[in-house]
Amino acid sequence: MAGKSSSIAPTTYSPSPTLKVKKKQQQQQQPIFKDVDWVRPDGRSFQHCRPAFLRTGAVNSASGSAYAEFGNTKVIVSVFGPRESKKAMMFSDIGRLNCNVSYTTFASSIRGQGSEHKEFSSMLHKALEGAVMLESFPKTTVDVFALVLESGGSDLPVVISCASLALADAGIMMFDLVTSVSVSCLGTNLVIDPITEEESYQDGSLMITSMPSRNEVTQLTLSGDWSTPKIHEAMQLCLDACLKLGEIMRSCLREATSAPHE
Amino acid sequence: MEFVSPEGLRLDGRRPMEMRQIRGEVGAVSKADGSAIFEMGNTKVIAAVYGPREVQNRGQQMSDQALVRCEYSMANFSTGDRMRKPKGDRRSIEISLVIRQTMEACIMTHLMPRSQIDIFVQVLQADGGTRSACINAATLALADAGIPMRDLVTSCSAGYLNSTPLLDLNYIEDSAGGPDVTVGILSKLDKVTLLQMDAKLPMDIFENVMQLAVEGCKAIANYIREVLLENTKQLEHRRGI
Amino acid sequence: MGVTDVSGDMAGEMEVDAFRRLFPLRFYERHLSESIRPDARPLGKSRDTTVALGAVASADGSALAKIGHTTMLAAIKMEVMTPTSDSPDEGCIAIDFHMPAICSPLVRPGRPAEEAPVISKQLTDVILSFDGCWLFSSGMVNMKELCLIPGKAAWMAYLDIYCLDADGALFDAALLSAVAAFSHLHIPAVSLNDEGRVVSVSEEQVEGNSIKEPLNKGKRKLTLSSTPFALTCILHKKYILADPTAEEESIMETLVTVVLDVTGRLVSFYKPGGAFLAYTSAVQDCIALTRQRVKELQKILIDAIADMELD
Amino acid sequence: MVGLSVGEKHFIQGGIAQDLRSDGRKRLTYRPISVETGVLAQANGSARVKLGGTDVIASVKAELGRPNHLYPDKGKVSIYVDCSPTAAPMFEGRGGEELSAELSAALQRCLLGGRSGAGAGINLSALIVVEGKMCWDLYIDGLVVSSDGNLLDALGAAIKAALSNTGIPKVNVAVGASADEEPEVDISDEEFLQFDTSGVPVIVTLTKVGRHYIADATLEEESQMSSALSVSVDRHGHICGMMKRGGAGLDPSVILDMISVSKHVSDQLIAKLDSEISAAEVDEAES
Repeated sequence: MAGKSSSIAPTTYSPSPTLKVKKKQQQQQQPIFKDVDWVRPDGRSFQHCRPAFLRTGAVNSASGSAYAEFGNTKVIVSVFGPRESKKAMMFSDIGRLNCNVSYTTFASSIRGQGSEHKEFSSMLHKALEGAVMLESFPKTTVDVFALVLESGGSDLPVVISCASLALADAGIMMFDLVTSVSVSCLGTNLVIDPITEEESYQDGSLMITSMPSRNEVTQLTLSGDWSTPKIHEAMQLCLDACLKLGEIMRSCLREATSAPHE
Repeated sequence: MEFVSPEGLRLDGRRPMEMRQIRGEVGAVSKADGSAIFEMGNTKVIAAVYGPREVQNRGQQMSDQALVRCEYSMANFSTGDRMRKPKGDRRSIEISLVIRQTMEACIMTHLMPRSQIDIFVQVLQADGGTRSACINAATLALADAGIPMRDLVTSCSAGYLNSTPLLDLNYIEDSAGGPDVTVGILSKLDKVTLLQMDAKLPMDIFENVMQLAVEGCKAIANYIREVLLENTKQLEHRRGI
Repeated sequence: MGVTDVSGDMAGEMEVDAFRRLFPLRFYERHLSESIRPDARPLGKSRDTTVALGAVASADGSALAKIGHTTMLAAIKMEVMTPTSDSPDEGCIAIDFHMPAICSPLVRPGRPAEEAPVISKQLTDVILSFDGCWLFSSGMVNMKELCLIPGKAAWMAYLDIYCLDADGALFDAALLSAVAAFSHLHIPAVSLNDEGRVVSVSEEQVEGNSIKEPLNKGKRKLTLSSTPFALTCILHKKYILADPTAEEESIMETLVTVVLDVTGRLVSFYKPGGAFLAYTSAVQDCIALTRQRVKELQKILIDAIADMELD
Repeated sequence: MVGLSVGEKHFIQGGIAQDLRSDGRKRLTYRPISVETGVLAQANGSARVKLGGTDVIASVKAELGRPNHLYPDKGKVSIYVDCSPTAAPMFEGRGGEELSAELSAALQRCLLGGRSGAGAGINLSALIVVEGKMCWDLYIDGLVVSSDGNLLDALGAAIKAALSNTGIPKVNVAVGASADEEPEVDISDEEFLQFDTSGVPVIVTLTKVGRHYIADATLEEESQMSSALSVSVDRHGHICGMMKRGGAGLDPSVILDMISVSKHVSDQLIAKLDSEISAAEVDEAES
């Protein structure tokens, strides 16, 4: 029975709708996305982020942790440390930040697709590096591990925001909370906080990671074809959203501290 | 398959005893202590040498001689079919070892105790004889780095197909499955440091094939010496001597 | 808290927390002698347990199970495969247990935790058990129900269980989440397209009859026979501690895991090394504790299913 | 990686502040670029670009594949970069993987445009052979042979040169095949299609050292950076991709200023690169 249970996996496929159906859908959908007044699949307006649910202390065994749910995107981040570095590192008078992002096998609609995001770990590191006061934990490492439980679009921004919340929960000193928001460009429209479906049709995307109260951008990526005024507009949109998200995160932390400890 | 036509020409138009065009160039990587490009026909490799320098891993330090390390890697685009394979597969490890042992034999390691010499070879294009090309490139790079050597090591391969000994096999000839002898020699000392063969071959024919490969090595050694001399002349010229 | 034993005068002046860290075993033994555990539980009591079904929207069946702090997320994805030639009318279940780096300070990315493959194997054994000795406990799921077209197509159920927070009794929580995910499983409706591939059909398409009759009408739920539940106990001296936390597991060594199905039959008994088992009566006691626990868990699961159906 | 003394650091920073860098350049001047095309016989297109001490090779290989069902009228392009240990001993073994992944992701973002293919430097529709059935998959591989800073710009330039060097065999599709069957094709050995590479953007990285930013930083200068912004700009001044590197935060207004500066720099870089590429192609044709 061993062969049947797990050891040799036979080739399987997901019974997704036929190509023909897909094609039909696509022909229907793409023009809609380009229209001026199409409605987003989840009924939001273009400048509306998904409702965010944030909670700290999701994982008891970690020094700090946070759970974030933006629509269908669900993420847990645990922070461990400051603790001894895993690798034998040279002496350093500043601490090290070690980041890792992984996906569950069921995160996306097709099983096991989450492994495509190898660069997310280094992008998470870059986004947080500027905010964390590394000199406050010399010679040691703070590990930030993120697990995307479900991927529903804008995964990396959610991971980054959630990670900074987890760092705050762990009591790691930071200059400011790091918040991140992305914008998709679909035709002439700018759509904030896109879901997976919108991301797969996007013409361009902009992700900004900022420290809202310092008005500083720690990470920024942009792809697709953009004119300068459009970049202006998208950046402003993102920065405003970052500011608001920062407020939500702050109130989440405030609630966590005011709530009576178990 | 016919590898030698009745007119005595090989698939790429060479005579059986003819080597492919070789080209060597010193100083391909500006940041390295020594570097070289070596081409044998379509086979093209880059070698870079770092060192002698402080030993990175203290545990490997040797008090009486230098530590020689070598890593062989193939570029994704180096073969006809594009492939992405993880680094450190068995073949790479084996070739790294062969190159390391061959170069170790000629470097005067006892002159540089407690230090480390890194040799990195990168295959840009593979068309048979990468092993030999890597050794030749490494020799040039070591010489460029000014690392004391007993002699120049050069390498060349020879095979035996259609009852004809063939010098310097290309990829098609190499993959035909016939005997393939790779030889590395110290040309001035006339010593063989590397000899690899992986097929059956009668003793008398083997001697012929090996002799052919040794001749090839000697020709390459002459060429490498010329390249180095030319390089030295240019350096002299630049210094205005 | 008075400390009276030989650990010396030093211990007498120590803070409770420091004592707990320095002399964990004695800290526990002091508690145990009072028949109470540091988290205020009686010895035989399990931690609060909750089950939430349908936690993962993108999966065909999913569940989140919590026992105390230990949290497990299980999700099942159904894919189509060609059945093997020796069992053409059976589907297949692949079970994988993951311990991502977020769950515990002991796990680092890239280096899988030691326990993970062990628990994977145990889960596979229990859920798909075809053990010779237990002729009647032939698995929770009837593999024949996973067949679509004999010899041509069958379901491959990928069950992935992620440990989100590891605080002891991992196997119990993992099994609970797996069982819950199976009871939440809703097999997608599929039909055969012109190219002979199995494709999913949506409800509207079935209504509108635009596509052929679905292959698996009326076979969208699995019948679960004899669902298994587990309880892990620690045997320490004469004490039996049910449902240990991670701290307890690390301090006291002898662990016993008992798996019973709802009818009270023993499905599996697992004792990985540790100290010798002093009394057979201890085993009996463990089984008795498990029997109680199975009733609790069964109720929790039934409530969770009822809750979901209300929604 | 780069061990610099305090004095050397001050020298570099001071030079940048006074608009005279250690190698004599001004802040926004590039090092001399040399381009060599057709360096790999086995690839469909290849180029080697040297930017001062930085030396990279790019190769383009084309294979027939199936288009993505979301975009049946477009071919696929993927970019991978490898850092050879010859460039630096730290890339030995798996040491170069992190940087390779970062560079690959940055290049994909900068050159391939959005998910829908809008803003891509390469006209993806030109890669289609039979709509929905067959297309060319372009595999672009970059190799860092020697590293002296500013790898991203050099790789971008090498890919641009390699693409203009690329010839894709003409494919004749057998007519009469029904819609469901795999189309039968005949790949020509003689006729090759050239790409229009005028739309391929160049990447300009501005590195911020102190209060100023510099173009084309060397390894030493990069070790002193607080942050850097890589912008890919095409011939028409459109931004096709952008990413920030380095830890320190930047004020949004500074970012906008850096974007406009990089646009200005890109004009010169595109002109310089175009003339180098055409010179290299003439060289190749002659040899």
